[in-house]
Amino acid sequence: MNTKQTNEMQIEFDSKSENEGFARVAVAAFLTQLNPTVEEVADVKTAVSEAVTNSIIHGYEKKRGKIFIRCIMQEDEIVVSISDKGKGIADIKKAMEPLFTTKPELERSGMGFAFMEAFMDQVDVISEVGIGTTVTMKKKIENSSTFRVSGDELNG
Amino acid sequence: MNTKQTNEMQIEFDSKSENEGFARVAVAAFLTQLNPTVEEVADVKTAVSEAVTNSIIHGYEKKRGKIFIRCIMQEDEIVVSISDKGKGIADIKKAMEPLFTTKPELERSGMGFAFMEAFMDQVDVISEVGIGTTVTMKKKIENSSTFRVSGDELNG
Amino acid sequence: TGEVKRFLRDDGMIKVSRSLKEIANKVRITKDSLNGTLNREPTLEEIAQELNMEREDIVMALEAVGEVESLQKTIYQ
Ligand SMILES: Nc1ncnc2c1ncn2[C@@H]1O[C@H](COP(=O)(O)OP(=O)(O)O)[C@@H](O)[C@H]1O
Ligand SMILES: Nc1ncnc2c1ncn2[C@@H]1O[C@H](COP(=O)(O)OP(=O)(O)O)[C@@H](O)[C@H]1O
Ligand SMILES: [Mg+2]
Ligand SMILES: [Mg+2]
Repeated sequence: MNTKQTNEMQIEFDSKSENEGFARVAVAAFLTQLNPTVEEVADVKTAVSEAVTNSIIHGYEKKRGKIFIRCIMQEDEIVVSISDKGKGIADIKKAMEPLFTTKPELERSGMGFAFMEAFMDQVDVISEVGIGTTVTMKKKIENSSTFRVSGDELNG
Repeated sequence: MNTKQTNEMQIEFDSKSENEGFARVAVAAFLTQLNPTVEEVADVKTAVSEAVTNSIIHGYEKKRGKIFIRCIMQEDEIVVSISDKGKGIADIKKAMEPLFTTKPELERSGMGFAFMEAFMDQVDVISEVGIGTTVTMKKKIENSSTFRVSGDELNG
Repeated sequence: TGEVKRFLRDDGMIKVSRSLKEIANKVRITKDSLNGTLNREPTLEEIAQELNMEREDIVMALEAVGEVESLQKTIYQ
Protein backbone atom coordinates (compact mmCIF):
# COMPACT_ATOMS: atom_id res chain seq x y z
CA MET A 1 0.00 0.00 0.00
CA ASN A 2 1.35 3.39 -0.97
CA THR A 3 0.34 5.97 1.61
CA LYS A 4 2.37 8.79 0.08
CA GLN A 5 0.31 11.70 -1.04
CA THR A 6 1.22 12.90 -4.49
CA ASN A 7 -0.07 15.58 -6.78
CA GLU A 8 0.88 16.18 -10.36
CA MET A 9 0.51 18.71 -13.14
CA GLN A 10 1.82 19.27 -16.63
CA ILE A 11 2.04 22.38 -18.75
CA GLU A 12 2.78 22.79 -22.41
CA PHE A 13 3.33 26.17 -24.06
CA ASP A 14 4.86 27.98 -27.00
CA SER A 15 8.56 28.80 -26.77
CA LYS A 16 8.04 32.54 -26.67
CA SER A 17 9.83 34.69 -24.16
CA GLU A 18 6.48 36.20 -23.10
CA ASN A 19 5.63 32.82 -21.60
CA GLU A 20 8.52 32.76 -19.17
CA GLY A 21 6.56 34.69 -16.55
CA PHE A 22 3.54 32.45 -16.99
CA ALA A 23 5.63 29.29 -16.54
CA ARG A 24 7.39 30.60 -13.46
CA VAL A 25 4.17 31.68 -11.76
CA ALA A 26 2.29 28.49 -12.71
CA VAL A 27 4.94 26.34 -11.03
CA ALA A 28 5.02 28.68 -8.02
CA ALA A 29 1.23 28.53 -7.69
CA PHE A 30 1.35 24.74 -7.72
CA LEU A 31 4.15 24.76 -5.16
CA THR A 32 2.14 26.86 -2.66
CA GLN A 33 0.39 23.62 -1.68
CA LEU A 34 3.54 22.63 0.19
CA ASN A 35 3.37 25.84 2.21
CA PRO A 36 6.82 27.15 1.22
CA THR A 37 8.49 30.30 2.52
CA VAL A 38 8.74 33.40 0.33
CA GLU A 39 12.38 32.57 -0.22
CA GLU A 40 11.70 28.99 -1.27
CA VAL A 41 9.14 30.24 -3.80
CA ALA A 42 11.67 32.76 -5.13
CA ASP A 43 14.29 29.99 -5.45
CA VAL A 44 12.01 27.76 -7.50
CA LYS A 45 10.84 30.66 -9.67
CA THR A 46 14.44 31.60 -10.46
CA ALA A 47 15.37 28.04 -11.36
CA VAL A 48 12.30 27.59 -13.58
CA SER A 49 13.02 30.92 -15.29
CA GLU A 50 16.54 29.89 -16.12
CA ALA A 51 15.55 26.50 -17.51
CA VAL A 52 12.66 27.89 -19.57
CA THR A 53 14.83 30.70 -20.91
CA ASN A 54 17.44 28.13 -21.93
CA SER A 55 14.85 26.13 -23.87
CA ILE A 56 13.67 29.27 -25.67
CA ILE A 57 17.09 30.73 -26.43
CA HIS A 58 19.36 27.70 -26.81
CA GLY A 59 16.94 24.83 -27.45
CA TYR A 60 14.77 26.49 -30.07
CA GLU A 61 17.03 29.46 -30.80
CA LYS A 62 13.97 31.70 -30.79
CA LYS A 63 12.14 29.60 -33.40
CA ARG A 64 8.72 28.42 -32.33
CA GLY A 65 8.48 25.08 -30.56
CA LYS A 66 6.78 23.61 -27.51
CA ILE A 67 8.10 23.62 -23.97
CA PHE A 68 6.83 21.05 -21.46
CA ILE A 69 6.85 21.32 -17.71
CA ARG A 70 5.98 18.48 -15.41
CA CYS A 71 5.64 18.94 -11.66
CA ILE A 72 5.21 16.22 -9.09
CA MET A 73 4.85 16.81 -5.39
CA GLN A 74 5.52 13.94 -3.10
CA GLU A 75 5.31 14.59 0.59
CA ASP A 76 7.57 17.59 1.23
CA GLU A 77 9.41 17.58 -2.09
CA ILE A 78 8.73 19.14 -5.46
CA VAL A 79 10.18 17.71 -8.65
CA VAL A 80 10.08 19.98 -11.71
CA SER A 81 11.05 18.80 -15.18
CA ILE A 82 11.44 21.24 -18.05
CA SER A 83 11.76 19.76 -21.54
CA ASP A 84 12.17 20.95 -25.09
CA LYS A 85 12.50 19.21 -28.42
CA GLY A 86 15.17 21.62 -29.52
CA LYS A 87 18.74 21.24 -30.66
CA GLY A 88 20.11 19.47 -27.58
CA ILE A 89 23.44 19.76 -25.77
CA ALA A 90 26.56 18.01 -27.05
CA ASP A 91 28.62 18.14 -23.84
CA ILE A 92 26.37 18.38 -20.77
CA LYS A 93 29.19 18.44 -18.25
CA LYS A 94 30.80 21.41 -19.97
CA ALA A 95 27.45 23.18 -20.42
CA MET A 96 26.88 23.01 -16.68
CA GLU A 97 30.18 24.61 -15.75
CA PRO A 98 29.76 28.11 -14.33
CA LEU A 99 30.44 30.80 -16.93
CA PHE A 100 30.33 28.37 -19.85
CA THR A 101 28.06 29.70 -22.58
CA THR A 102 27.59 29.32 -26.30
CA LYS A 103 25.88 32.71 -26.46
CA PRO A 104 28.25 35.16 -24.76
CA GLU A 105 26.18 38.13 -25.91
CA LEU A 106 23.46 37.37 -23.35
CA GLU A 107 23.21 38.83 -19.87
CA ARG A 108 24.29 36.72 -16.90
CA SER A 109 26.21 34.63 -19.38
CA GLY A 110 26.88 31.07 -18.48
CA MET A 111 25.30 31.22 -15.02
CA GLY A 112 21.94 29.57 -15.72
CA PHE A 113 22.86 26.08 -14.58
CA ALA A 114 24.83 27.52 -11.67
CA PHE A 115 21.66 29.32 -10.55
CA MET A 116 19.57 26.19 -10.87
CA GLU A 117 22.08 24.25 -8.79
CA ALA A 118 22.29 27.00 -6.20
CA PHE A 119 18.54 27.33 -5.75
CA MET A 120 17.45 23.71 -6.00
CA ASP A 121 18.65 20.63 -4.09
CA GLN A 122 19.35 18.58 -7.19
CA VAL A 123 19.62 19.27 -10.93
CA ASP A 124 19.83 16.53 -13.57
CA VAL A 125 20.15 17.12 -17.29
CA ILE A 126 19.37 14.65 -20.04
CA SER A 127 19.99 15.80 -23.57
CA GLU A 128 20.59 14.50 -27.04
CA VAL A 129 21.71 16.55 -30.01
CA GLY A 130 18.84 16.99 -32.47
CA ILE A 131 16.33 15.45 -30.06
CA GLY A 132 16.03 17.84 -27.13
CA THR A 133 16.78 18.52 -23.49
CA THR A 134 15.14 17.72 -20.16
CA VAL A 135 16.22 19.43 -16.95
CA THR A 136 14.89 17.81 -13.78
CA MET A 137 15.17 19.69 -10.51
CA LYS A 138 14.19 18.74 -6.98
CA LYS A 139 13.69 20.74 -3.85
CA LYS A 140 12.59 19.84 -0.34
CA ILE A 141 10.35 22.39 1.34
CA GLU A 142 11.56 22.75 4.92
CA ASN A 143 8.49 23.53 6.95
CA SER A 144 6.14 21.89 4.57
CA SER A 145 2.74 21.24 6.04
CA THR A 146 2.64 18.58 3.33
CA PHE A 147 -0.63 18.97 1.57
CA ARG A 148 -3.21 21.47 2.55
CA VAL A 149 -6.47 20.05 3.71
CA SER A 150 -8.16 22.07 1.01
CA GLY A 151 -7.43 24.96 -1.30
CA ASP A 152 -10.07 27.08 0.36
CA GLU A 153 -7.67 29.22 2.33
CA LEU A 154 -6.67 30.70 -0.99
CA ASN A 155 -9.98 32.50 -0.89
CA GLY A 156 -9.40 33.55 2.74
CA MET B 1 -0.59 35.55 -44.89
CA ASN B 2 -1.81 35.32 -41.35
CA THR B 3 -0.66 38.32 -39.38
CA LYS B 4 -2.63 37.48 -36.24
CA GLN B 5 -0.48 36.92 -33.22
CA THR B 6 -1.49 33.91 -31.20
CA ASN B 7 -0.15 32.23 -28.12
CA GLU B 8 -1.20 28.95 -26.62
CA MET B 9 -0.80 26.84 -23.51
CA GLN B 10 -2.22 23.65 -22.06
CA ILE B 11 -2.36 22.36 -18.53
CA GLU B 12 -3.22 18.94 -17.19
CA PHE B 13 -3.67 18.20 -13.49
CA ASP B 14 -5.24 15.87 -10.96
CA SER B 15 -8.88 16.49 -10.07
CA LYS B 16 -8.17 17.52 -6.49
CA SER B 17 -9.71 20.59 -4.96
CA GLU B 18 -6.25 21.78 -3.90
CA ASN B 19 -5.52 22.32 -7.60
CA GLU B 20 -8.34 24.76 -8.17
CA GLY B 21 -6.20 27.67 -6.99
CA PHE B 22 -3.28 26.58 -9.14
CA ALA B 23 -5.47 26.30 -12.24
CA ARG B 24 -6.98 29.72 -11.75
CA VAL B 25 -3.61 31.43 -11.18
CA ALA B 26 -2.04 29.67 -14.15
CA VAL B 27 -4.76 30.93 -16.49
CA ALA B 28 -4.64 34.40 -14.93
CA ALA B 29 -0.85 34.54 -15.30
CA PHE B 30 -1.15 33.61 -18.97
CA LEU B 31 -3.88 36.20 -19.47
CA THR B 32 -1.63 39.00 -18.18
CA GLN B 33 -0.07 39.10 -21.66
CA LEU B 34 -3.24 40.82 -22.88
CA ASN B 35 -2.73 43.51 -20.25
CA PRO B 36 -6.12 43.21 -18.51
CA THR B 37 -7.37 45.20 -15.52
CA VAL B 38 -7.48 43.61 -12.07
CA GLU B 39 -11.26 43.24 -12.51
CA GLU B 40 -10.90 41.41 -15.81
CA VAL B 41 -8.40 39.06 -14.18
CA ALA B 42 -10.83 38.41 -11.33
CA ASP B 43 -13.64 37.67 -13.78
CA VAL B 44 -11.62 35.05 -15.63
CA LYS B 45 -10.40 33.53 -12.38
CA THR B 46 -13.93 33.17 -11.10
CA ALA B 47 -15.12 31.52 -14.31
CA VAL B 48 -12.16 29.11 -14.33
CA SER B 49 -12.77 28.27 -10.67
CA GLU B 50 -16.39 27.40 -11.33
CA ALA B 51 -15.61 25.20 -14.32
CA VAL B 52 -12.76 23.39 -12.57
CA THR B 53 -14.86 22.86 -9.45
CA ASN B 54 -17.61 21.38 -11.60
CA SER B 55 -15.17 18.91 -13.16
CA ILE B 56 -13.92 17.85 -9.72
CA ILE B 57 -17.30 17.62 -7.99
CA HIS B 58 -19.71 16.64 -10.75
CA GLY B 59 -17.46 15.22 -13.47
CA TYR B 60 -15.30 12.97 -11.32
CA GLU B 61 -17.44 13.08 -8.16
CA LYS B 62 -14.26 13.49 -6.13
CA LYS B 63 -12.64 10.38 -7.59
CA ARG B 64 -9.24 10.97 -9.10
CA GLY B 65 -9.11 11.88 -12.77
CA LYS B 66 -7.37 14.40 -15.00
CA ILE B 67 -8.55 17.90 -15.82
CA PHE B 68 -7.32 19.64 -18.97
CA ILE B 69 -7.18 23.35 -19.62
CA ARG B 70 -6.36 24.85 -22.98
CA CYS B 71 -5.86 28.58 -23.45
CA ILE B 72 -5.48 30.41 -26.70
CA MET B 73 -4.96 34.11 -27.04
CA GLN B 74 -5.70 35.71 -30.33
CA GLU B 75 -5.31 39.46 -30.62
CA ASP B 76 -7.38 40.91 -27.75
CA GLU B 77 -9.32 37.77 -26.87
CA ILE B 78 -8.68 34.81 -24.59
CA VAL B 79 -10.33 31.44 -25.18
CA VAL B 80 -10.23 29.01 -22.25
CA SER B 81 -11.40 25.39 -22.52
CA ILE B 82 -11.77 23.23 -19.44
CA SER B 83 -12.29 19.50 -20.01
CA ASP B 84 -12.78 16.37 -17.98
CA LYS B 85 -13.29 12.72 -18.86
CA GLY B 86 -15.91 12.35 -16.15
CA LYS B 87 -19.55 11.35 -16.12
CA GLY B 88 -20.86 13.97 -18.52
CA ILE B 89 -24.11 15.96 -18.57
CA ALA B 90 -27.36 14.44 -19.85
CA ASP B 91 -29.27 17.69 -20.41
CA ILE B 92 -26.90 20.60 -21.01
CA LYS B 93 -29.62 23.21 -21.42
CA LYS B 94 -31.17 22.32 -18.09
CA ALA B 95 -27.74 22.14 -16.38
CA MET B 96 -27.02 25.71 -17.48
CA GLU B 97 -30.24 27.15 -16.03
CA PRO B 98 -29.59 29.35 -13.01
CA LEU B 99 -30.26 27.50 -9.73
CA PHE B 100 -30.35 24.08 -11.39
CA THR B 101 -28.14 21.64 -9.51
CA THR B 102 -27.83 17.92 -9.01
CA LYS B 103 -25.99 18.48 -5.74
CA PRO B 104 -28.18 20.81 -3.67
CA GLU B 105 -26.02 20.33 -0.59
CA LEU B 106 -23.24 22.52 -2.03
CA GLU B 107 -22.76 26.22 -1.49
CA ARG B 108 -23.85 28.65 -4.23
CA SER B 109 -25.92 25.82 -5.60
CA GLY B 110 -26.75 25.87 -9.23
CA MET B 111 -25.05 29.19 -9.97
CA GLY B 112 -21.79 27.96 -11.52
CA PHE B 113 -22.80 28.29 -15.16
CA ALA B 114 -24.60 31.56 -14.40
CA PHE B 115 -21.34 32.93 -13.00
CA MET B 116 -19.38 31.77 -16.03
CA GLU B 117 -21.87 33.45 -18.33
CA ALA B 118 -21.87 36.63 -16.25
CA PHE B 119 -18.10 36.99 -16.20
CA MET B 120 -17.19 35.81 -19.69
CA ASP B 121 -18.45 37.00 -23.09
CA GLN B 122 -19.37 33.54 -24.31
CA VAL B 123 -19.75 30.07 -22.75
CA ASP B 124 -20.21 26.86 -24.77
CA VAL B 125 -20.64 23.40 -23.30
CA ILE B 126 -20.07 20.10 -25.06
CA SER B 127 -20.78 16.97 -23.06
CA GLU B 128 -21.57 13.32 -23.48
CA VAL B 129 -22.69 10.97 -20.72
CA GLY B 130 -19.91 8.56 -19.82
CA ILE B 131 -17.36 10.43 -21.97
CA GLY B 132 -16.86 13.82 -20.38
CA THR B 133 -17.44 17.54 -20.56
CA THR B 134 -15.72 20.51 -22.20
CA VAL B 135 -16.59 24.08 -21.28
CA THR B 136 -15.22 26.72 -23.66
CA MET B 137 -15.28 30.36 -22.61
CA LYS B 138 -14.22 33.52 -24.41
CA LYS B 139 -13.49 37.02 -23.21
CA LYS B 140 -12.29 40.16 -24.94
CA ILE B 141 -9.88 42.32 -22.97
CA GLU B 142 -10.89 45.95 -23.39
CA ASN B 143 -7.69 47.92 -23.21
CA SER B 144 -5.56 45.08 -24.43
CA SER B 145 -2.19 46.21 -25.68
CA THR B 146 -2.19 42.88 -27.49
CA PHE B 147 1.11 41.13 -26.96
CA ARG B 148 4.17 42.42 -25.23
CA VAL B 149 6.84 43.59 -27.62
CA SER B 150 9.43 41.28 -26.17
CA GLY B 151 10.10 39.27 -23.09
CA ASP B 152 13.49 40.86 -22.63
CA GLU B 153 12.12 43.29 -20.08
CA LEU B 154 11.67 40.20 -17.90
CA ASN B 155 15.35 40.23 -17.12
CA GLY B 156 15.34 43.92 -16.27
CA THR C 1 24.94 26.88 -1.67
CA GLY C 2 23.71 29.40 0.89
CA GLU C 3 26.74 31.52 0.10
CA VAL C 4 26.12 31.46 -3.63
CA LYS C 5 22.55 32.59 -3.07
CA ARG C 6 23.61 35.36 -0.75
CA PHE C 7 26.21 36.53 -3.24
CA LEU C 8 23.70 36.59 -6.09
CA ARG C 9 21.12 38.46 -4.03
CA ASP C 10 23.58 40.99 -2.60
CA ASP C 11 24.85 41.55 -6.09
CA GLY C 12 21.36 42.62 -7.08
CA MET C 13 21.20 39.90 -9.70
CA ILE C 14 18.19 38.43 -7.96
CA LYS C 15 15.45 40.64 -6.64
CA VAL C 16 14.77 39.99 -2.98
CA SER C 17 11.15 39.06 -2.83
CA ARG C 18 8.70 40.74 -0.55
CA SER C 19 5.89 38.84 1.09
CA LEU C 20 2.85 38.23 -1.05
CA LYS C 21 0.60 40.11 1.35
CA GLU C 22 2.90 43.10 1.32
CA ILE C 23 2.89 43.10 -2.48
CA ALA C 24 -0.87 42.67 -2.64
CA ASN C 25 -1.34 45.68 -0.37
CA LYS C 26 0.92 47.79 -2.56
CA VAL C 27 -0.98 46.62 -5.63
CA ARG C 28 -4.28 47.71 -4.10
CA ILE C 29 -2.99 51.12 -3.08
CA THR C 30 -1.40 51.69 -6.48
CA LYS C 31 -4.53 50.54 -8.28
CA ASP C 32 -6.70 52.96 -6.33
CA SER C 33 -4.39 55.90 -6.84
CA LEU C 34 -4.03 55.19 -10.58
CA ASN C 35 -7.79 54.85 -10.80
CA GLY C 36 -8.02 58.38 -9.41
CA THR C 37 -5.48 59.94 -11.76
CA LEU C 38 -6.52 58.02 -14.90
CA ASN C 39 -10.23 58.13 -14.19
CA ARG C 40 -10.53 54.48 -15.25
CA GLU C 41 -9.38 51.07 -14.10
CA PRO C 42 -5.62 50.81 -14.59
CA THR C 43 -4.26 47.89 -16.62
CA LEU C 44 -1.89 45.40 -15.01
CA GLU C 45 1.01 46.90 -16.94
CA GLU C 46 0.32 50.33 -15.48
CA ILE C 47 0.36 48.88 -11.96
CA ALA C 48 3.40 46.72 -12.75
CA GLN C 49 5.43 49.70 -13.97
CA GLU C 50 4.59 51.70 -10.88
CA LEU C 51 5.78 48.85 -8.63
CA ASN C 52 8.67 47.69 -10.81
CA MET C 53 7.23 44.18 -10.93
CA GLU C 54 6.11 41.68 -13.54
CA ARG C 55 2.41 41.39 -14.32
CA GLU C 56 2.42 37.66 -13.57
CA ASP C 57 3.81 38.20 -10.08
CA ILE C 58 1.09 40.74 -9.38
CA VAL C 59 -1.52 38.14 -10.27
CA MET C 60 0.08 35.68 -7.88
CA ALA C 61 0.15 38.20 -5.04
CA LEU C 62 -3.51 39.05 -5.56
CA GLU C 63 -4.40 35.37 -5.35
CA ALA C 64 -2.69 35.10 -1.99
CA VAL C 65 -5.01 37.63 -0.41
CA GLY C 66 -8.07 36.49 -2.32
CA GLU C 67 -9.81 39.03 -4.46
CA VAL C 68 -12.56 36.83 -5.89
CA GLU C 69 -15.28 39.00 -4.51
CA SER C 70 -16.46 40.64 -7.71
CA LEU C 71 -19.00 37.80 -7.75
CA GLN C 72 -21.39 39.12 -5.20
CA LYS C 73 -21.06 42.60 -6.65
CA THR C 74 -22.24 41.65 -10.11
CA ILE C 75 -24.72 38.90 -9.35
CA TYR C 76 -26.43 40.08 -6.23
CA GLN C 77 -26.50 43.84 -6.69
N1 LIG D 1 17.64 23.64 -23.37
C1 LIG D 1 18.85 23.76 -23.95
N2 LIG D 1 19.04 23.37 -25.24
C2 LIG D 1 20.26 23.49 -25.84
N3 LIG D 1 21.36 23.95 -25.20
C3 LIG D 1 21.25 24.35 -23.92
C4 LIG D 1 19.99 24.26 -23.23
N4 LIG D 1 20.20 24.71 -21.96
C5 LIG D 1 21.49 25.04 -21.88
N5 LIG D 1 22.15 24.83 -23.05
C6 LIG D 1 23.59 25.05 -23.31
O1 LIG D 1 24.27 25.18 -22.06
C7 LIG D 1 24.97 26.43 -21.99
C8 LIG D 1 25.00 26.95 -20.57
O2 LIG D 1 23.70 27.30 -20.12
P1 LIG D 1 23.55 28.35 -18.94
O3 LIG D 1 24.36 27.89 -17.78
O4 LIG D 1 22.09 28.58 -18.70
O5 LIG D 1 24.22 29.67 -19.51
P2 LIG D 1 23.70 30.67 -20.66
O6 LIG D 1 22.22 30.41 -20.87
O7 LIG D 1 23.96 32.03 -20.12
O8 LIG D 1 24.51 30.35 -21.89
C9 LIG D 1 24.25 27.31 -22.99
O9 LIG D 1 25.09 28.35 -23.47
C10 LIG D 1 23.87 26.33 -24.09
O10 LIG D 1 24.95 26.08 -24.95
N1 LIG E 1 -18.07 18.92 -15.58
C1 LIG E 1 -19.31 18.46 -15.30
N2 LIG E 1 -19.55 17.13 -15.33
C2 LIG E 1 -20.78 16.64 -15.06
N3 LIG E 1 -21.83 17.41 -14.71
C3 LIG E 1 -21.66 18.74 -14.65
C4 LIG E 1 -20.40 19.33 -14.93
N4 LIG E 1 -20.52 20.67 -14.79
C5 LIG E 1 -21.80 20.90 -14.45
N5 LIG E 1 -22.51 19.75 -14.35
C6 LIG E 1 -23.94 19.60 -14.01
O1 LIG E 1 -24.55 20.90 -14.17
C7 LIG E 1 -25.19 21.27 -12.96
C8 LIG E 1 -25.14 22.78 -12.79
O2 LIG E 1 -23.82 23.24 -12.61
P1 LIG E 1 -23.57 24.62 -11.87
O3 LIG E 1 -24.37 25.67 -12.57
O4 LIG E 1 -22.12 24.83 -11.76
O5 LIG E 1 -24.22 24.42 -10.42
P2 LIG E 1 -23.68 23.52 -9.19
O6 LIG E 1 -22.26 23.17 -9.45
O7 LIG E 1 -23.86 24.39 -7.98
O8 LIG E 1 -24.57 22.29 -9.16
C9 LIG E 1 -24.48 20.50 -11.87
O9 LIG E 1 -25.28 20.32 -10.72
C10 LIG E 1 -24.18 19.17 -12.58
O10 LIG E 1 -25.29 18.34 -12.58
MG1 LIG F 1 20.82 30.18 -19.45
MG1 LIG G 1 -20.79 24.45 -10.07
